[in-house]
Amino acid sequence: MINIQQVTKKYGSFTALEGVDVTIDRGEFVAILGPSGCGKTTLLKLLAGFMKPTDGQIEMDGAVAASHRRLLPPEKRNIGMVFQSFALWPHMTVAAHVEFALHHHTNSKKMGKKDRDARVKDVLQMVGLEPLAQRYPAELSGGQKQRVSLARAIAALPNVLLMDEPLSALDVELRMEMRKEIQSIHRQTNASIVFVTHDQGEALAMADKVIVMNKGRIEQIASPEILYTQPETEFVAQFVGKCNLIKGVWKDDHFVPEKYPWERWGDSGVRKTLKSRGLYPVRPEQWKIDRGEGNGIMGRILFAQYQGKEVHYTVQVENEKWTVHTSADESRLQPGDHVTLSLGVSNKQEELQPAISG
Amino acid sequence: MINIQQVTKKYGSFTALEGVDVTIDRGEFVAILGPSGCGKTTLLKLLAGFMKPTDGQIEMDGAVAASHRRLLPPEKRNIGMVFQSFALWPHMTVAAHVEFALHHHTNSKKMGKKDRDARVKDVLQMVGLEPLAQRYPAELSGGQKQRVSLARAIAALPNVLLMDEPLSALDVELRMEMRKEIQSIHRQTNASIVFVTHDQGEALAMADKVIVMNKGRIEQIASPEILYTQPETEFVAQFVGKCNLIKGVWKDDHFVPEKYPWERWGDSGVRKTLKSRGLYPVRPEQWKIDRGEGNGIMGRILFAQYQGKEVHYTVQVENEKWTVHTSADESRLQPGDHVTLSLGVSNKQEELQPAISG
Amino acid sequence: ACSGEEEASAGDGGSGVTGTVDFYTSQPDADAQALVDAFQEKHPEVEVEVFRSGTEEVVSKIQAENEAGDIQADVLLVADAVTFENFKEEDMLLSYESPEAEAIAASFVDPDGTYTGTKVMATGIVVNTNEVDELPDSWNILTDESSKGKTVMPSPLYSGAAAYNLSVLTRQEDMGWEFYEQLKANEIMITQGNGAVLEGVAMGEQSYGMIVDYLAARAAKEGSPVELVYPSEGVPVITEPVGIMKNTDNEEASKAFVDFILSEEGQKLASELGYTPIREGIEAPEGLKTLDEMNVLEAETSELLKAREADKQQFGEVFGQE
Amino acid sequence: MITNQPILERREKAWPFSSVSFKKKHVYGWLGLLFVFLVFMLPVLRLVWLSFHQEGALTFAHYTEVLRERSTWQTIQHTVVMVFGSTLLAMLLGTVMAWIIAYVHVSGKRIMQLFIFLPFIIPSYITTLAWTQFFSGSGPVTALLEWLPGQLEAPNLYSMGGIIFMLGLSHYPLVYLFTVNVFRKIPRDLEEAAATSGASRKQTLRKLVLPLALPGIASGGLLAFLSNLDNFGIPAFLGTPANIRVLSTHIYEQAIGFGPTAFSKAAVLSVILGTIALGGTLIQWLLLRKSRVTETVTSDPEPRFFLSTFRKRLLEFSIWAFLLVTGLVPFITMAALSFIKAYGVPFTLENLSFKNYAYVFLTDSKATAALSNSLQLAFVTMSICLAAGTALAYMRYKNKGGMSRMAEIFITIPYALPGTVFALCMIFMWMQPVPGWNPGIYGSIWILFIAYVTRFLILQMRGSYTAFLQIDPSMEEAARTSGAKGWVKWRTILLPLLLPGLVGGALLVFLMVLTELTVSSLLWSSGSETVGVVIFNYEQSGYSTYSTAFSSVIVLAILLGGLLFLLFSKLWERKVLKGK
Ligand SMILES: Nc1ncnc2c1ncn2[C@@H]1O[C@H](COP(=O)(O)OP(=O)(O)OP(=O)(O)O)[C@@H](O)[C@H]1O
Ligand SMILES: Nc1ncnc2c1ncn2[C@@H]1O[C@H](COP(=O)(O)OP(=O)(O)OP(=O)(O)O)[C@@H](O)[C@H]1O
Ligand SMILES: [Mg+2]
Ligand SMILES: [Mg+2]
Repeated sequence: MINIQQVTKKYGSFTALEGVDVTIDRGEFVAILGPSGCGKTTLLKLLAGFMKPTDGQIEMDGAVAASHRRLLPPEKRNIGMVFQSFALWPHMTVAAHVEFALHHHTNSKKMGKKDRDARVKDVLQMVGLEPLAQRYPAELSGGQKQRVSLARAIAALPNVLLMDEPLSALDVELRMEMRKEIQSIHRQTNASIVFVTHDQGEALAMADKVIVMNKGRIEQIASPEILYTQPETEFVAQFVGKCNLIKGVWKDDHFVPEKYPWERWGDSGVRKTLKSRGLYPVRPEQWKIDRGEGNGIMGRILFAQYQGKEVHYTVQVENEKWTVHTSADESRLQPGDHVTLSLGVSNKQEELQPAISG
Repeated sequence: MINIQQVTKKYGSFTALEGVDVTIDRGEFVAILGPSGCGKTTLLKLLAGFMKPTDGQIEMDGAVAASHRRLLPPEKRNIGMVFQSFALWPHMTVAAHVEFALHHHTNSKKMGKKDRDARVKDVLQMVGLEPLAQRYPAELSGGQKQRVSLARAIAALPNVLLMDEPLSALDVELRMEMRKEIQSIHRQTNASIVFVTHDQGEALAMADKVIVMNKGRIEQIASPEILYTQPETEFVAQFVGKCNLIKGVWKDDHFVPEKYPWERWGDSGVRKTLKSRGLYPVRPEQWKIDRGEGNGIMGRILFAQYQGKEVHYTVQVENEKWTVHTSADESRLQPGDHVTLSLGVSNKQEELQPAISG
Repeated sequence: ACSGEEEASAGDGGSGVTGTVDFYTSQPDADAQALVDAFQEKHPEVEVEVFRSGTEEVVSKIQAENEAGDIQADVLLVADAVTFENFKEEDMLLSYESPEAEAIAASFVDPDGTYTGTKVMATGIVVNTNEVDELPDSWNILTDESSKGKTVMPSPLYSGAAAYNLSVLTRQEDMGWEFYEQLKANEIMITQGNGAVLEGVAMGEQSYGMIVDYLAARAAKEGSPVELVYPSEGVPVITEPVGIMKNTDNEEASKAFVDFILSEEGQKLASELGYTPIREGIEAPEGLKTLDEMNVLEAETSELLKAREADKQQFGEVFGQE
Repeated sequence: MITNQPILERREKAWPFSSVSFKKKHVYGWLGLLFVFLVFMLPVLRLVWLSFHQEGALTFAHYTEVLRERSTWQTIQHTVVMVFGSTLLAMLLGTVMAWIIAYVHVSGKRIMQLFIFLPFIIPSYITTLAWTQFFSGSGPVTALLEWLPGQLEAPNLYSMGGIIFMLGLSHYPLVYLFTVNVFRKIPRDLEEAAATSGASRKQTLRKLVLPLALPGIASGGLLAFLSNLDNFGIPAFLGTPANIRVLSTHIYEQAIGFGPTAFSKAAVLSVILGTIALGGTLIQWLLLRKSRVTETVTSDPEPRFFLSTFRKRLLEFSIWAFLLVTGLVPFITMAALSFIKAYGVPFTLENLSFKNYAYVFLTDSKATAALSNSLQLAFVTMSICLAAGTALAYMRYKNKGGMSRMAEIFITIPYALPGTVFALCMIFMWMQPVPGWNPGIYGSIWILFIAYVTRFLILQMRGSYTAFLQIDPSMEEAARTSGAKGWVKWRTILLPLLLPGLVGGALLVFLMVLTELTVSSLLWSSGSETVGVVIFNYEQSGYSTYSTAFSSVIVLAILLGGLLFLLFSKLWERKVLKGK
């Protein structure tokens, strides 16, 4: 179990982390999600033991592993790490990287030569690098390098696996593959995994628990579903669900948008924090969009992005920009088109639910 | 206009590109899409002029820019480039990076000091780095670095903008923002943009034309919609649309799956190449999935990944694994559940279309 | 001297002296080695440890050892008497009147017995025989218009012997400081040491050089196109004296060593090695004059010691820094 | 992908005594500093103390006396001009050479690299001799100039210009050695980024490549600076005739003076010289303060600059001409002298003989003994320095605090002092390390080991430090998260990455010890004579033909060693880096 207590980290006068509190249980799969520069890598480095926190402390298995005065070095922590910058050793082949970790990691030190070779082969196969086993890092593409970094980290089956955007350089196909590998490693070894990502799809898909960070602070810690459907803060609503936050007034169990007082929207599990600020989160796919002016909220298409099965529109509504996702099968709109928005079917369903369940 | 003719590039004995032919028109926005290690970066480097092709030639504006004997150096090509590895200069601040490009690039050489400063400010604001203008690269997070690389490349408004996964380290929010910036730069300057990515969503959303590569060869060049709906090869079908390729027999305008001969599937625009190989591509969202055994194709859930508004299932059907996407609103299935698959509604619509239009 | 514990037990060896002697010298290595070998043949029980370096280095080393608290040297043999005067003044030398010194001219023996000359080294003129047909016989050739820019001398700032010569020559009535001023005017080249003077003249870079005699004679013997001239006005002479340090821890052996150097046998060895012996009645080697054949220029040693710093300073001024 | 010093500064907190409590860490730090102080500074402090000391009392009298003399100021002025001039020249030559070797596509680089070291390993008196002959009235330059139209005169080497020229030529290999690897490690894509930004090759060089190579240039420059400052041979040889005195020669003149104040005066001058050395170190720090270094990719031996065939040939020709003139000509001069029977005889067949060689290697037992002594000394000193210097460099790299800077200054000073003065300091210190107790170090070969390590450690430390600056901290972090600690981490990750840089420093230490002269000439004792001592003694007794024979053999041996080293490094690249 890892216990991060009130950890603050400053770089000079810049505060990269502030008062972070997290508990990671043994075997838990935790994703750290947040925008660029929010302190994800910093938190991971503190977990790895590369630096001391400026304040607060980190406990591992009951003992203090780091405070501003003492630090348990990384090699004593039984961890594995995938680096955002890969950190490959230029003088070693792909196979040697994996072999190295097996050779030195506490978990696999006593492995025989033969077992080790077999394991190297297994791991490389798992990440699809077997044919490149004898290449040097300089001869690899970006994604291949990332997979070497991954293979090295998982080889020895460490108790805690720290991953700093381990899939960012991979294509979707391969990323799916790797996600599954990581999940099955997780199941096999019961290691705690801390997985840094800026891709909320990844976080939602893989983790037991997602930590959403912003500007060095934690915004919300919750399971993926809660996070997506019941964001606690405006930031989470926007970042995770890409919600449009509509201003208005909460009356009992329903919401009246400020500018469209004729509408009545039901409570789909909106959290108190948002309610108290008079906000209603609408996810892009909850909108129904109709061409032309009609009965509802009127706006104009600003951008349209084709996404294969969906089209993403940015709609200018008075002086705000809302995001709307529609299926690609529906008739296509062009920038400049006038449209009418209303809360779509899936929302209407939800509109009913609370009335029944709550 | 850029004309790539039969270009081959070898690293030692390894062929990274083979017989590549591409034409890029002035002002065109081209995306290069492909899995890790397929040669995207290599192609971009050839376009930039960092190395000579092993064979074939590259013409730019009618003149030979590169062949295996001559090479127009990058600084004479009026280009801008975003590097996959960022390639920031450790001894320069963020602002100095942008300033450097403005100072030296042919397009902005003669800019006065004042204009230049204003432009630096503009560009940094555009990528959201203004507050970090005086930082050095070592003091930036991964995503911030990538934005510096982007700012530097676009600052001088080059004629050709080469981007090697310029958004891979950014969170979705910021990525959307940046996509819009790049698109608006594209509109403003009418620069040709070559955009390398491994994210098909990005390629489909932004490009006029997508080049799909695999193992150093070009698989298909087409507009996003054609690519998605009418893949030319198995690889494209799988990589771009994540299609499940079902084996069977084409009879006139419909398809009979080999193992489910009672089914009849209409032609939704399947290309000849696939038809001739007896394949029918089914995209994950085209499946309808029902709990329990029923009337259709039977299988068992292997993995389930929650994705917010969707859930992605991997379904074991006999000895194949198929991918199925469903809305998160539908009732949730667990790994191990037995299910029945059938071609869903959206497919049925398409089933009709060819009958009308074709 | 480190192993001096044995020194007291002057006993069972054939000659009666034992132990180790630390011998600090500025003689050429080979010469010092020959001397030590010959001595050890006679006194096999005595171990002589040689430290050889330039006079200046040897002096500095002893000074530094003194500063650090313990002088290691037992016997000292360096270029000139002035150096010994200095040590004598600091009361670092042992007074020992060697029985062998009787055969040596009194002017080369310190009246207090702290040091005794061991050989005679005159400074003369070396001439390149390829460049010069007519051998000069006077110091004046160095100041003569005809040799302008073709002369060379060692620097008194680096070489103790040259400093001695400087002091002696400037104290001669018909030479004095004008002589050096004229040398300067005649664009004389100044090198670090005598070796470089020989090289310069032998290679023909210069035609005349002020040089210690044995170097020139030896080079001539080996075939270099040079010849040594003893100017008729007289030559300054240094004697490479030998002395014993006061805090020696092997007095017996040190004395035996000094005796040997001054003995007939030791002096013959010096002659064989190519030096003019200081002991009367022993032949000078080929090409060199014996003591009585040369006209020695002299000056009061104790006065030279006091004047040396001032002389060097004045030399510096005459040849002024650029 | 980039790192810099501030980032290290932050990680330092964890290092090097990470698992020890805060207080203890400080204790260890202070103990280490104390040790460095005792070994490196204390000997020098004895000297400083002398400068304040007269007849048992503290006094500034020596300072006032020395500083009142006009000649002191003139000497200081000369010294400053000489040192800065020659350091600039060395930096220019070293950087240009390193850039060409690292970047430009020319053939025969490996052999060139070997020849670059020649001026450094040939004893400087030989080089000077060769050059003075080269430029003398009867030399080839004059002949050439006479043949050319116009009233051209050969430049006079016996001048400040000559001294600067000779020092620059002798010490540019230092700058080269430290810079060439740094050039090779500049990631190619940084330059590509500049090119796509529209910068021309020249602009890229000026604004990107040179600033990034600064750690190497500054390190090498500092060593060249110190070497120029303490050099005695060249200013003595060339300055004496021209009456130019610089601190190193002036100190020598003072130290050999008699009278009770001679040492004190020399001490005062040494303190002044030490101050100038500190100034150089400060300038270097200032230069490095702003520099930021790139992450290691491995060093990239592939050329990045291709020339047309004609230009390539022209460049190769010029480089070889330069290398031959600076390296081979002195070597041939020396070798030629060594075969001649006597000075001044014409260089004809009947005047040639092996007599000098026969004497040196057959008759005189000292020479071979000295060779074996020096080799031993060089190997052992090199090994000690390699370990200690790298350890110190590591601490300096991990811990940018005042303490490590202090330590750096302490170990710099012994290298900056003129050899004679330094040797005196060693006597002060080691004859009786504790007053009244003489452990017999002085008077045995041990004093030479100690002296060499004390004097040359800085060379290794700079070399190792420059190598460390080229390594991204994540390399080490990755090793540690993989479970590698302590020695394993060093052996498997750090050392292989550092190797080229370490070898450079070690090579320098080895060569320096092998040919060391001034320190040894005061500290050797019978049985521990070194190569330098033997050469010095031959030289002083007027047997320069012997010394040329001996030196020729040594230089040849070093060249052969160099060839072996080339082979080794080729193998290393093949094996470890797969010779891309
Ligand atoms: N050495 C440093 N000095 C000063 N500021 C720093 C330093 N390193 C990081 N920062 C700042 O700390 C903040 C957090 O950095 P961190 O690397 O943890 O971000 P991140 O969440 O990993 O972002 P990304 O997704 O872009 O990698 C950033 O704003 C960054 O600019
Ligand atoms: N210097 C090199 N030597 C040998 N092989 C190389 C070298 N550089 C790249 N390769 C190989 O060439 C292939 C194409 O590399 P490239 O960098 O173009 O891939 P990419 O499409 O950009 O991949 P990614 O999305 O992972 O960055 C890869 O298989 C890679 O291993
Ligand atoms: Mg990060
Ligand atoms: Mg790539």
